[in-house]
Amino acid sequence: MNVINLDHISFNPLLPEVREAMIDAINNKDLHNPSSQHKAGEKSAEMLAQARQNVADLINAADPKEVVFTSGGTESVNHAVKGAAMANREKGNHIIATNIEHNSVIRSLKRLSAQGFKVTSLSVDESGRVDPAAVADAITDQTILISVMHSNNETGTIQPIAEIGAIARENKVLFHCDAVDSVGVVPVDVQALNADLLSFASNPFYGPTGAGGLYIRRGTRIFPLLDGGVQEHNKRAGTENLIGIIGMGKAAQLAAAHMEERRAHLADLKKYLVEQLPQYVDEYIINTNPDHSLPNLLNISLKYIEGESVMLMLDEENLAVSTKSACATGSLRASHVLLSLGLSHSDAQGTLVIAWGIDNSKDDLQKLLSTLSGVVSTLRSMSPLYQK
Amino acid sequence: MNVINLDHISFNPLLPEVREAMIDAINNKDLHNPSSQHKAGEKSAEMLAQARQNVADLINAADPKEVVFTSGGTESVNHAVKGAAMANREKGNHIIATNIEHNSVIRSLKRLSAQGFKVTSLSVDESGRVDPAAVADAITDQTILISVMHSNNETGTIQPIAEIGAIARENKVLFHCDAVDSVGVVPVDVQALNADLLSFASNPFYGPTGAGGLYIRRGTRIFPLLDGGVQEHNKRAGTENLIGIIGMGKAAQLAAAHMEERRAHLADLKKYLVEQLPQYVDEYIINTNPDHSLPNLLNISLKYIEGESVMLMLDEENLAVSTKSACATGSLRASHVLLSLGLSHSDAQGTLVIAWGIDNSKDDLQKLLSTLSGVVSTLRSMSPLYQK
Amino acid sequence: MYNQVVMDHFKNPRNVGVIEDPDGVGEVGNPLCGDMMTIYLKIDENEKRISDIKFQTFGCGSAIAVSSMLTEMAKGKTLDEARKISNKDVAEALEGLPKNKLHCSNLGADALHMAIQDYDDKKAGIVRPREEREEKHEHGDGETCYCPYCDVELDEKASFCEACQRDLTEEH
Amino acid sequence: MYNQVVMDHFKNPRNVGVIEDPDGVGEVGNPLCGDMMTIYLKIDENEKRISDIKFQTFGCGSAIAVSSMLTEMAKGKTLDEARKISNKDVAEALEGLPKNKLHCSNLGADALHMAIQDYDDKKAGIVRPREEREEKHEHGDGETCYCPYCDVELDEKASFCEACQRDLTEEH
Ligand SMILES: Cc1ncc(COP(=O)(O)O)c(C=O)c1O
Ligand SMILES: Cc1ncc(COP(=O)(O)O)c(C=O)c1O
Ligand code: FES
Ligand code: FES
Repeated sequence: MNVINLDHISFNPLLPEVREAMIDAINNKDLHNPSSQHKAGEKSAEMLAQARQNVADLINAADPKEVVFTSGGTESVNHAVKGAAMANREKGNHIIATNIEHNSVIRSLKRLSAQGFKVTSLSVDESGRVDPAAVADAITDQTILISVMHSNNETGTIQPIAEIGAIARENKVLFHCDAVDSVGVVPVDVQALNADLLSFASNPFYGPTGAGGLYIRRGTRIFPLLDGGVQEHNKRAGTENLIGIIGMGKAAQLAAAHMEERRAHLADLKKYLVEQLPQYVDEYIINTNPDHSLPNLLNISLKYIEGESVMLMLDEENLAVSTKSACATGSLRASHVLLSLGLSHSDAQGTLVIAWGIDNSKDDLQKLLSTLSGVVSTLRSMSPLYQK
Repeated sequence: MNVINLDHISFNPLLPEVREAMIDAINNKDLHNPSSQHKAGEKSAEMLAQARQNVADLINAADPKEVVFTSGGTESVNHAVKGAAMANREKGNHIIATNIEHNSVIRSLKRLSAQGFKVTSLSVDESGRVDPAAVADAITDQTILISVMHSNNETGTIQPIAEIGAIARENKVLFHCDAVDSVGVVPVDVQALNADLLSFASNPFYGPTGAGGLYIRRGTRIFPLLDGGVQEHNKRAGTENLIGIIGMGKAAQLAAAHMEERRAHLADLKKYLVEQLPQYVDEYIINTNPDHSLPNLLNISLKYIEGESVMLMLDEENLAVSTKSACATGSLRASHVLLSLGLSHSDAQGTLVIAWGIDNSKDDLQKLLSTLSGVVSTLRSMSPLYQK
Repeated sequence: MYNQVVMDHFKNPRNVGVIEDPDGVGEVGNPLCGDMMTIYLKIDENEKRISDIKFQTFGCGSAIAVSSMLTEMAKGKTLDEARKISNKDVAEALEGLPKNKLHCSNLGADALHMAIQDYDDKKAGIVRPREEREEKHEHGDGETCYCPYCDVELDEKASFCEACQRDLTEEH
Repeated sequence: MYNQVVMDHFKNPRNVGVIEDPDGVGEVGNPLCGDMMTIYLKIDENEKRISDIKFQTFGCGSAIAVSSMLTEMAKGKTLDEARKISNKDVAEALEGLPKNKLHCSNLGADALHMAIQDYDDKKAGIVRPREEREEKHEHGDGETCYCPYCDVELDEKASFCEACQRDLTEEH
C-alpha cells in the first residue's frame, strides 16, 4: 500500500527494537505468569520489573512501584479520575477540569456527576491554554481533584502543567494529568510537575497499543478500577499483558535515550510545514499554539471545506491524516476542543490534524502539501460557502 | 530451562499459529488504528472484525457485536458486575453470587456493597457445586443480577449454569457467568446457557494474556467500565490492543475447530492421573468434582504438608505446579474456595493445583507423580503433624 | 468505510457547479453536522421536466456522493417524478451508506424538493421567508432505537440516555 | 522469590527431626497461615548450653528455612545467648525474606524461646496450660503501615481498609 502516515496521533508504528522485543517474548517458551512462584513465573516477573523500571525512568518516578501498568490511556484515565474521586468522596465532591480534555476524562466526569460529584470545567483561551489562576480560583473546600491534560490530542497545545501542579499541591488537592500524547514525546517529569496521578500510553512513543500506565504517587488515596487479584502491587488486578508490557518497556527505554534527537527532528518538520503551508493553500487557521505545543502535530482549519472529504481525497493519494480525534469517529458532533477555541462550526468542520513521526521526512510533508493544494481547490470549487 | 508446565491454570503457552498471527501483525507495516477512516485504518478494522467473528463463533453469540474486547478476564468481570449493577440500580439493589467466585467477582461485589448493594453469597456443597434451587430461593423483587462462575479456577468444578441461566431468565434477572477458565476449553454456548453477560479471557485457550472479552447480549442494560471514545460499539473505550486481539481471534478459531480432540486428550490425561495417584501418594483428598469438572485440572490436598513447600520442591525438579490461584499469591489466607468446600485449614494448606494442557503428555504426569512421591515423603518426615 | 459506488460518486462527482439564472434553488443545512448543500434547477416549462441540475456541497464524502447521485437521478425527470425521490431512494441507489452517515442522505432529497418548491413558488409569485422554506426531515422510519452505549431501548428523539447518563450523537 | 541462602536451607534443612526424651519442647502455630513448628532441645546442664536441637515444621519454604537457620544459630549457644536470638536475627541471617514472608520468621524464634521456657518450667516444676505457653508476637517494629490497595496510611492492626473497602491480608 505504501501509505505515508501523517496520522501519528491515531497510530504510531512499532520501532524495530520494540518489534524484536515483543517477538522474542512471543517466542520465549519459558514465558509464564509473573505471579507464579516457580522459576518460570519468576523469570517473567523479572521482565515485568525491568519494563516497570524503564517506564519509571521515562517519567522520573521516584519508585517503580508508583507505575501501574494498564491496558492503555483510557483505562489509566478512568482509574485515576474515578478511583481518586470515589476514594476521597468524604473529603469533598468537587472536581476541576478543562473544556478540552479527552473524552476519557470528560465521560468519566459525566459518570461521576451522575453520582453526585460537581464538576467545574474551565475554558481555554483562543490559543488553547487554560489560565492557572482560573484553576486556583475554582478551588473550593470541597475540591478533591484537578484533572488537566498535558497536551491536547487535537491541537497539540501544551498546558501550563507545572503551574497547575504547584497550585494543586499548595491547596492539598490531588492532581491528575492526562499526559497520553506527551509522555515519551516531550520530557514529562512527574516530580517536577507535582502530579499525583499521571496517565500515559505506550503507542505515542512507538510501543504497542493496548498497553499504558498510570503513575500513582506513593500515598495517593485511590481505589482500583479493576478489582480482583493482587497484581500490580494490589492497584490493578488482572493477568498482565506481558508481551505488550515488554514492548512498552523497550519503547520507554528508547524514548528516554533518544528524546532530544527525536524532538529536534520533529520540530524541524513542524517548522518546515508551517513555513511552506502558505505557498500551497490560503485561507486557513492554525489551531495549534505556536509557542506551547507538541513538536509532531499541526492542526489547521481549511475554510469553506469539510475535513472528511479532504482526508478521503488525501487517502486516495496514500496520505493518511485525520480530521479529528480518531476515537471520536462515528460521532458527528463538531469537536468540543475546536469549539472551545472559539472556532465557528463551519471552520471546525474543515479541520485537519497532521501528525508526523520520527519515521517521516520533509519529502513526506512536501508530498502532503502539493497534494493538499489540489484537494483544497477541488473541494472549494464544489463548496457553496466558497462562492459567496 | 525445559520446565514441564503443569500450571496451565496460571499460564498457557501460545500456540504456534497464534505466535505466527501475532508476529505477522507486529511486522505488518500497514497496521493502524481501526478507528481511523483512511485505508490503513480500514484494513485494521477488518482484522478486528475477523477476530470478533471468530470469538463470537466460539461462544455462539448471535451477533459479533455482542462481543466486547477487553484487557482480560478481570476487566470483563468488573465491567459485567459493576456495569450491570450500576445501570440497573433503580430496579433493585440485590445481587446473588456464590462463595467460590474468583476474586474479581468477590471484590467487585465488595465495592458495590460499599455503595449500598446487598449481596447474597451462596455456599456450595462438598462436591463444590451450588444448588440451582438455592439460587431460585435467593431471588427477591430487588434482585437485579446473578453471577455464577462456569468452572472454578482452583478446583475445576463446573457449575449447573444452564439451570441457573434458565432460572434467571424466568425471573427476568440479569445473569452473568464468569467463564474465564471454560471458554475455549469446554463448549460454552451463551444462547443455550441463557447468559446475558459472560466473561472470558484468551490465555485459557492458548491466546495471549492481556486479551479477553465480555459477551453482552443485545439489549442488556449495562454501563461501560471504561468511558471515553466510541470504540467497541460504544461499550468499551480505548485504543484496541490489536496485536493481542488478533492473537485471541486466531486462538478462538483453533479452539472451536479442535475442541473435541483437545478435550479427549486432556480427559485422557486426567483419567491417567487419578488412576495412578494412589500408587505414588497416600492420604490425600481430591477436591475436584469427579463428574462435573474441567478435563485439564486436578486439585488435591496432601495431608500434613504445606503446598508452597511442595511446589518449590517440584520446581527444583523443573515441574511447575501451583498451590492456589496464582493471582492470590502474596495473600496468605487459606483459599476461600477450599474452605467453602469444607476443608480444614491445615488440609487447605496442602493443596496442589495440577493443571495440564494440550502440550502435555502422560510422560509429564508420570514424571510429576514419581517426583511428587519423594517430595511428599521428605516433607512429611519434617512435619510435626504427620508424626502424631 | 464507503462502498465503491459511493467512492466513485465522491471521487468523480457528477453535476457539480452553479446554474446561472436558475429556475429554482434549494439550499439546506444539516442540523447534525453543519454541512450544507445547494441545488440549482433548470426546468423545461413545457414538459415540467428537469432539463439541468447542478449542486454545490460543503460536507463529508457521503454528502458529496449523495449530491452527485441525486442530481443524476433527478436529471431529465418530470417535477412530479422528482418530487417522489426520497432520501431512502438516494441511499439505496448508492448501495447503502454507513449507519452513522445515513442522515447525510437527508440533505440531498431535501435540497431537491426545496428547489422544486422554489420554482413553484416563483411561478405562483410567493416569496417565503428563509426559515419557512427549511424542510424538517423525519428521524428514521419507525424502527426501534437503542442507546449505542448501553443498548437500552430509547425514545427516537432522545438526545441523552437516562440509563447510562450519556449524551447521544443523534444516530441511534 | 527466595534468595539463595533461604533456598539452600529449604532444600537442605539442617537439624530436622525429633529428639527422644527432650529437655525442652516449644511448639507454635502461626495464626496467619496455620503453619506450625516444633523445636526440641537437649541441654547441657552444667554449661546451660544447647547441646542438641531439632525441629519439625509444617509450613512454607520460608518457614522451613527459618527453622533450619534458627537451629543452626541456637546450637551450642548458652540459654542466655539463645534467648536473645530474635525473629529479626533469623531473617537477617537468611539475608532477607520477601516482605509478605517476614512473619514466617516469627515462628522460629518464638518456638525456640518457648522450648527454653519449657525447660525452665520443668526445672521449676511448673506445668503451664497450653494456651498460656503461646507467645504473642508483635506486629513489625513500629514502621508505618500502608494499605496495599489504596496506599493510605493504616493502623498497624487494621484488618480492613476503610478507604478502599478491602479486606487486608495482614502483611501491610
Ligand atoms: C489525551 C488523550 N487521553 C487519553 C487517550 C486514550 O488513550 P487510549 O486510546 O490509549 O485508551 C488518548 C488517546 O486517544 C488521548 O489522546
Ligand atoms: C475464574 C476466573 N475469573 C477471572 C479471572 C481473571 O482473569 P484475568 O487474569 O485474565 O484478568 C481468572 C483468572 O485467573 C479466573 O480464573
Ligand atoms: S453531511 Fe455531514 S456528516 Fe454527512
Ligand atoms: S510460615 Fe506460613 S506462610 Fe510462612
